Amino acid sequence: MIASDISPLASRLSSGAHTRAVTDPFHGDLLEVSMGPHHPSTHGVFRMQVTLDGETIVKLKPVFGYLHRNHEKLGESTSYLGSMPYTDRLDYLNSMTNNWAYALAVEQLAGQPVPERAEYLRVILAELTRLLNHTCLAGFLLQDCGCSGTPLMYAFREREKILDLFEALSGSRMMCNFQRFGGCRTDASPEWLAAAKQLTDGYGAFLDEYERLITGNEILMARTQGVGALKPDLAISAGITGPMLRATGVDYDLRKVDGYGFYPRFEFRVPLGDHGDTYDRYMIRVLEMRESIKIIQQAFATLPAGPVMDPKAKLRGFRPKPGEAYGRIEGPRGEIGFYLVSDGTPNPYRYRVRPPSFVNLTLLEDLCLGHTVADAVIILGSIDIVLGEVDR
Amino acid sequence: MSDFATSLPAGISEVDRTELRRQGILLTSLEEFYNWGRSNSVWPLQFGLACCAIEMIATSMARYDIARFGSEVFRPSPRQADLLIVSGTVTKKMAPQVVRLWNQMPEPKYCIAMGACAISGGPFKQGYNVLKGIDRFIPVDIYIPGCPPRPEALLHGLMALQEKIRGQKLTGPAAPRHLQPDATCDYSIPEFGAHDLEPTKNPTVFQPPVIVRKE
Amino acid sequence: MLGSGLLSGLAVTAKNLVGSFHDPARLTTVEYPEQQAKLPEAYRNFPFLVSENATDPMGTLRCVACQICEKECPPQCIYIEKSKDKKPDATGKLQLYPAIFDIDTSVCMSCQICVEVCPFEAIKMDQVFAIATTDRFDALLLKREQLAKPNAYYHTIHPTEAAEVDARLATERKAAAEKAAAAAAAKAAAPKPPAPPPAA
Amino acid sequence: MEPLEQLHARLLSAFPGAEISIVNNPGPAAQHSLLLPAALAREIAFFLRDDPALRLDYCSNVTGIDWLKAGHIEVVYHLYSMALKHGPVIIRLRTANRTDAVTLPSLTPVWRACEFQEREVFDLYGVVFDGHPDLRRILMWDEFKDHPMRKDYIEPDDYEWEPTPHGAIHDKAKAHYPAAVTPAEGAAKP
Repeated sequence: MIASDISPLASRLSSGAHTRAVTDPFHGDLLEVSMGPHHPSTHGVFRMQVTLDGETIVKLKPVFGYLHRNHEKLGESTSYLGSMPYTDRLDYLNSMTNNWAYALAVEQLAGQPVPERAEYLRVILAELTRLLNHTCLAGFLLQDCGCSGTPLMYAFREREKILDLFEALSGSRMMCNFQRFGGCRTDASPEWLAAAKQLTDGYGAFLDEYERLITGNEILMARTQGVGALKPDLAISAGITGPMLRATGVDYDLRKVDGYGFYPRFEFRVPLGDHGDTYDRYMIRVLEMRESIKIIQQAFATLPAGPVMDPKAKLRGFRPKPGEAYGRIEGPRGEIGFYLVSDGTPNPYRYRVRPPSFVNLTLLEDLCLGHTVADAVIILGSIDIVLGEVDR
Repeated sequence: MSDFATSLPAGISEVDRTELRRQGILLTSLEEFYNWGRSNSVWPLQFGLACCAIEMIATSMARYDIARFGSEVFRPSPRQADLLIVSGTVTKKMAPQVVRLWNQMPEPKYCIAMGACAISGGPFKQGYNVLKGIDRFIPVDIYIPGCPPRPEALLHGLMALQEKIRGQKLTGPAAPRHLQPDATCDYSIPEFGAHDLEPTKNPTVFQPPVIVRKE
Repeated sequence: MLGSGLLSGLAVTAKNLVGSFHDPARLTTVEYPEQQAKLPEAYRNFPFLVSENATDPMGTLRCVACQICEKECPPQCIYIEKSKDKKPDATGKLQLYPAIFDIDTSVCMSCQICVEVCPFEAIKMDQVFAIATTDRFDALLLKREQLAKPNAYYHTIHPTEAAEVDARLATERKAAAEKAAAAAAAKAAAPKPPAPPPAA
Repeated sequence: MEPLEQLHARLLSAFPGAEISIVNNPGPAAQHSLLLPAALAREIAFFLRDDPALRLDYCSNVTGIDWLKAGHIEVVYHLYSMALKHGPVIIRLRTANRTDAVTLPSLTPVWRACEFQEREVFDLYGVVFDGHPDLRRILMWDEFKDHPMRKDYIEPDDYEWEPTPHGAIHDKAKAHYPAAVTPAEGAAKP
């Protein structure tokens, strides 16, 4: 104890005053914090302008645009085919589903049929993508909870196996550029199918192990249960889609509703949550992965032979008639849609992406209000955004 | 630092030195020792921009294991980092922040432009909000082309950077920035303008050669 | 019981830790550069130009400078200038050739669209990836000479695909030769065309 | 779901005198849409949301389209029903011109999903949404003046290094060629 501390105390003691008034000059003031765009837990270059009372969030404004790569403008200046590789880079974890959504929109625009085998391949690849995305999401979510390393390492170990499959089929690990208007670019070889089947059959065992690692973990439950709870009617009004919507209990899965591809031929359930909180959002994804495994196994069992490309499909000189089309599929993060307006030229007149994670962010502030900063990080992690898609 | 430290002991050829090293006798110069230490502890900034960041994460995971190169310590703060891996598209809205992060890093510092977007804007270079290469504002040491580069390609780029660090002279005009008393480590940060960044490039850093194409 | 979830999680990590010493499924590290996992045949990274033989790569390029890839390339990273003269191709037919063929690998996104649209099987995807460099402007702008690689190299990286391409080209050339022979027979009396100029 | 013609007739009876018309989509997708008058758009949107036969509670997609030749900007909303699982009903709003009369009513009070998407249309197309709770630029920075998704937007010039130009980019890159070098003699030799 230093002398300057003693003397006031001594003087107070001598004057008989044993308590002193607490005068905290910062009490009641709000603190403005800018989280991001360089922040380890914002999943890229996302920024949140947070106003804090102590540690509690009283206001949160998301700031976008740090990865605004002018995707839509470029889509208007390249041909229909030329935009396909760009869709890989929208949601760069799930290029296969982006490809499919774009191919679906163009096929609707041009009235282009797709052979049966190609539709089966698309289902298989989309569900593999869902496995990949949800596995990574669980890893990143745990990373955000402060569990640095281990779950993400396990997730990426499995991701590499799926990426090996994608690479063997399409030639690239992440940027597959695999779907074409009227089918798929190449056919899957029997060896590839055998490898994919082997991976799918073993994936359940990995999920069991992964769930033993985290699902029952008391710390995870304490951190996520009741955090960021979302009401179904608000979720519908805000256009939330994907696992985040189904965690609130709303039964809306485009694989069932639109029945695109050959999904009506497969038997699977749509898992629903009750609370709409962060833990439900995590569990929905784990359950969806188990359903995805079932879908892939059914698709392998009934995969028909035949071509993977419609013989009338055109690669070059593709000019759809004037008109417009909105095509959407259930991506791993929600409804990914493409809205195309054709004026009869080789380039689309308007090329619009309906990004699921951008719209899902609408309710970020509502979810975070009243929670602490540390919870905001987890809530953001459970919404599952990819900035390439948010900002385009 | 005087000359004897930066040159090999006189009279010993490179062949002899390799032979001696094989026998377990290590002959080294201070320069080599210093660079050896620096090159094997390059700590990158934990800074992901876009698609390439996922491959950067994959590089630090079990399959590729960047820890074998002493670079697994991804620091969240620029104050503790030696290496800025620009992993993805730098948009004009993000460019001032990237330059600011670079300025906040202490010397000696290095920059790797990973992927087509960071080098030149890549496939998105015709976009109105895309910076056509981060080297318009900060000096880049290693360029790794690819979209995105495989994790092995990032490791190869990292090895190229280590090679570059090992070859740096500690004295003379070719010495790295942090050993030159007059060198600046502050680079001008662009401002947001009404139509574009202002300025659009840093002419002291970005000097492209003239290439003329006929019609 | 409180804590059972934690304990079961710890059991998983312990199993992985022990497994990483003996179980190849849990020890997945590939020690690049000493080891390199085999690249799949389909792997693609940057295009190259196919030439028929290795001794004269510039003289035997399959490319006829039709500029379709230049137009279709989404990020527009190909630059071609047609030659002013013509040279005989592999079948002896006079063709234009690219006087300049540059690919900016600092822009290329390896999307393979140039390969798909090429009607002459002249541009194919390469598999090199270890090309980190310190020089952006010259080293990453690949010229015709750097892009040309012989057909034999194509066979080593994409064997199945290359065999298909060769078979297709052989039938096409055979058909063309037969057609030319038929035309020559029909016009046997017609004067012969001038001899092709020597290869530049 | 009821056919669009029937919905159109029902809307006309619910909003007598309103200029609601069907915009035909000639393409194979045949997703026809309804053109709504801007003044009544929000009331009609509430009707579409709350009508028991429609219950279009989910606004999926908001798009701006710049029709340069026709001289207006269009905002397109894709509506679906999560409750009844049908859709889409596509509604369009048009601005009077492209320069000063660019105000449209915001549909954010009807569907919260429009909040960010309308901000994006404001940022990239310059359509001002009346009644939007937080109408600021969303993707570009605040100091930015242009609306880059418009068809007549002029991009900033940064074409110093264009080794592979052709077409319009070549024309832009030419501005950076040194004046002393004429294109013929300066052409890079292979």
